[in-house]
Amino acid sequence: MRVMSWDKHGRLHDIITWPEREEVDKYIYTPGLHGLELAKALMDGRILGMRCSDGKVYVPPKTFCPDYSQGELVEVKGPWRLQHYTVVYEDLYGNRLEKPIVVGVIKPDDADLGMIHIVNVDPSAVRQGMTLRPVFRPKEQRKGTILDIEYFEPA
Amino acid sequence: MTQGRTSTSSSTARRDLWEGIAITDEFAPEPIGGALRPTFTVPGDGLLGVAHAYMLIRSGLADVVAVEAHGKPSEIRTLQDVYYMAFDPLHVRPLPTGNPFFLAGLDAQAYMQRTGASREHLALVSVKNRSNGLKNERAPYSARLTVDDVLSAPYAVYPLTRYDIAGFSDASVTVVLASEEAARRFTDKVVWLDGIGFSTETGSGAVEWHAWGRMLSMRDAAFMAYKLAGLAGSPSESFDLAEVEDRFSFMELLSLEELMLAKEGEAHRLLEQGHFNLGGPLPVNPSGGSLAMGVHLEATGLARLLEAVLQLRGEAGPHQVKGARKAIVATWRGVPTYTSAVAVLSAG
Amino acid sequence: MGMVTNLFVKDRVAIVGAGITTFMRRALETPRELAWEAARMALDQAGLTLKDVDCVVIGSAPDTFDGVHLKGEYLADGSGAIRKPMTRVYVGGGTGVFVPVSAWWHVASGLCETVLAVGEEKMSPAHPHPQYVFRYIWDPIIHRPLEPNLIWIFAMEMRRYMAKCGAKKEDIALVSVKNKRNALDNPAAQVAANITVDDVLKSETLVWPVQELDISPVTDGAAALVITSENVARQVTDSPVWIEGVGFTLDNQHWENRELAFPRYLNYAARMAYRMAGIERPWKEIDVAEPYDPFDYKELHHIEGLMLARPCEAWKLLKEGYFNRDGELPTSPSGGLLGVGNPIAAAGVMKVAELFWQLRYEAGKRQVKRPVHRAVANAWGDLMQAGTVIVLGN
Amino acid sequence: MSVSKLPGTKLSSKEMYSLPGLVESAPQAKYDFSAGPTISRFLQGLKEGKILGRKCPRCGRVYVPPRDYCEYCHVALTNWVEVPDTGTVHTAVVSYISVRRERLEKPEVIGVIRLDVPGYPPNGYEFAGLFHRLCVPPEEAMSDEVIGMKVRARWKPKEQRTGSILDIECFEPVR
Repeated sequence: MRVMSWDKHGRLHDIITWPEREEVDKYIYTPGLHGLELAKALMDGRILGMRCSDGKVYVPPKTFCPDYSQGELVEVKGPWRLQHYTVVYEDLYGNRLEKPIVVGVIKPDDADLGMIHIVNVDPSAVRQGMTLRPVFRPKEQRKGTILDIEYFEPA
Repeated sequence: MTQGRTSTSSSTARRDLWEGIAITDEFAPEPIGGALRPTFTVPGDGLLGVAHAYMLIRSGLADVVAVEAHGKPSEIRTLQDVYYMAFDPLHVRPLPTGNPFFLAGLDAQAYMQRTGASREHLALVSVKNRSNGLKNERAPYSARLTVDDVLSAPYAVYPLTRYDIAGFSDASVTVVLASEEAARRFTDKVVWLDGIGFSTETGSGAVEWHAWGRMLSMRDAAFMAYKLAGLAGSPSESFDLAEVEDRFSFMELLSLEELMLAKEGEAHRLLEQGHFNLGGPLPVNPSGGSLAMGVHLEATGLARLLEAVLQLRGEAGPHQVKGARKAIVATWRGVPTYTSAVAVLSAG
Repeated sequence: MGMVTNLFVKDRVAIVGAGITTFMRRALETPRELAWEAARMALDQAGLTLKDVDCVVIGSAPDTFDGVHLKGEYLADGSGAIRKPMTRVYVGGGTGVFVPVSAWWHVASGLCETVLAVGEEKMSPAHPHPQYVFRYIWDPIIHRPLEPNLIWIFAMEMRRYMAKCGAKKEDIALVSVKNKRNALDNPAAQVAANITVDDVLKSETLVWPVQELDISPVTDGAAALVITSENVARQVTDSPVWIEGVGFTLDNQHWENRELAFPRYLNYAARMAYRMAGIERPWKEIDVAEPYDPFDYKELHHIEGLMLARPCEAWKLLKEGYFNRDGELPTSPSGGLLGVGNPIAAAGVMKVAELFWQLRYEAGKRQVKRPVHRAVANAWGDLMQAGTVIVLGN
Repeated sequence: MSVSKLPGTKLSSKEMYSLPGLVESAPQAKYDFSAGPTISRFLQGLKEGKILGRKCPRCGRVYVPPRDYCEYCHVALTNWVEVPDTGTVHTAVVSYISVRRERLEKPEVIGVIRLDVPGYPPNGYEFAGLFHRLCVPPEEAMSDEVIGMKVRARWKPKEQRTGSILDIECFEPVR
């Protein structure tokens, strides 16, 4: 087989490496059109979805639908069910986490597609389809972001 | 390069934050002789660059196109943070999920729940590919593994152990495409690009719209590529080998089903019967795939393409598939995207 | 460039719709919502819906503005790419014009009949200031240690143009005056204004010879085009605008090794596009142009690169009103980046959208006085190295 | 265009920062850039007080900064050449702002220096050169005389040189 160019012949002499970081100090993301209404609802302990012209309700609301029409905001009350889940034991570099993290796709009965969030449950007790409820942070700690919901827990 | 209508163009596949340079296409032309020529960047897997080359040639804008893709993950000290930078900043990135590959965990669990594939089947994929890699000099993660090794390992991201997740490696791959007339001038060992397809299921800002446990983007890309290649009948009989997505073990099985090379829920049974082994009816990832060669970020698709081209030229080496005439290549761009590309190749 | 006119391209490619958001310093919308707003307007204008779209091409410049890695994937659903072939293309600042250029071969290759070409940029998320992101465009090892500010490279190019062509700062400032005035008639404009040359010369000096009013602003915005094959175009509109020439060239990244007074890479791209469009004397055959103007001197620089005027002649013609909206060869009738705003990838698409409206006589108060048949737009990018050119005709 | 009101919701700075639902994120994107063999050798040369160029064996062009390949012959460059540290000013500007756009008390003069490297036509399009600081007072940098002025590299003392472009302090006029 003829020699491929990636065959290293001859060592590369001392290569200077250069520690560098590419960062802006920070990013500030605006919530967007539906996001602004969702933010107000979350501050109030409520969760919104959007109804699209295909009749489905999507959570969380994303301003426009897969068919490009503008979604109509609706409140979703649940009960919530764990559609899919995974349990994270290690980070990307292989370091073991102190406590495993359960992440789920969680859907309210009054919607067709669920949202992603953390499930506060022991990995051994996770069951597909189990009923959950959102646990909100105390009112004064809320900022209108997805973290106003601290996690979901078994109902 | 003859005069007349030959004009070259080249496209590279790269992404700023992989490179740590804000406008990374600035550094694209020089190494590939692209300076002062039509050169551009397709931020995506290298196979998407091949799709652009296909269009450049079919539209008559160019006769010869060089497509380069590279990945140097070894230079990224904060790879996990860079992955999270690709997540939806409002609804997903803020969540304390611990590892960006949780998305693959959700898909793996949904896939296994839908098809009945078990952890043993996922382990079989890792064992097959990591040992295939032993015959391939471009496979740093090749290893003699047993299913028990995998089953006894702890979960990294349920239901995946570290053996089920491909490591990272640095690589650069360049392929040169040419019109039929131009190709004849360069080589008598032409490999035809009979079909190319690419598709996106949903954006990374709406991962909630993704069909969990499926890879619809690969199915759509396959339809597009099969149509161009004129593959009317069932594709499963049409190929002598397949180099498909396996940066997570379950993805090889899911890819085979989305590519219609196995019926839905059948892939893991065929795997058990050795259908996809080297020497089997349809060798899958004879090169060892990403599980043995590693993930080279945006060059991963071109690595699959390279292995297929070498097979069709009879130059693959110890893992050569005897008499290989037709091959399929499929790649997914990885977490948190739902974008795939498919190429159909045949020996000239 | 070894490329003869594509006589055998049986099917011509047309633009049939254009859409644009207002250009803003800070937008409430997320990047994908901006892309959706512009793309939806383009489809409405073309009388089409998302179901009619086969392929999507997205243009967005550095990820480090919006603050989202793999930004093409993040903009996918906003750009209509759900369950569709989609790629993002990227040539730095040249991306805006490159989006319709790439959409051309999506159609001309026969792969797609109807393409949604979307340009988006949201620069306001980057803090402390979007301009800080440009710290990372330099060669990380032999340039970045000098702590260069982005404006340095433009100032060096402007100074070289002034030295080589004898243009004074007050001659160049006329471009800013012209474009900001043109922008008064553009509903999308962010920084339209009636200013004088003195206002420019009194504005804050950032990096001499570049002053505050020589520069286009930081902007959030999106723009989109619907590009189709000839037979779809015939069904959709009776005034399609044909893409008659495309050209693009990228020089190497060593800007410190070339004559900065003339953009040779842009000239190569222009020749490629003109050759394809069968144009031999652009200074005569082009009726209206949108040269890229992130800085005022750059419009002159690109007019010469596009061969709409001989090298070092542009600033003299500018003085005579040759490039005004009622002049011999109107340039940047839209108001340009200096007047409408500079959301990088969307800025180039905005310029092509402007020529689309001009060639259909739909530009309203911005409509140039003379009859128009052939138009050219260019975008520029990277380290003085990317030139992208598109030639349109009605 | 025939649309009266374009889409898009403008925010003032105050309005934006007072929105509920704002999300902040400080990205960690750290890299170890490898300078690669060519630039590493170039930096090594700077440490020794020399500006190294690379010569193409086929067309003879000397590239500064050095490259791996000749762009015209697409041949791997092999031999290194020490080039003079003298040249002429191609362009020069005066900066009053820092990289973070803050006002500088003392303006900085920077520019491109066309090095005296043989083989390039005098006012040809391409030349060997460096982007660097100029030790020239701001007023002189703004005068027409600076373009084409003869300059020479002012090297830092040997013990302060670390193998970086900053080993050259600036290019100063040859009076």
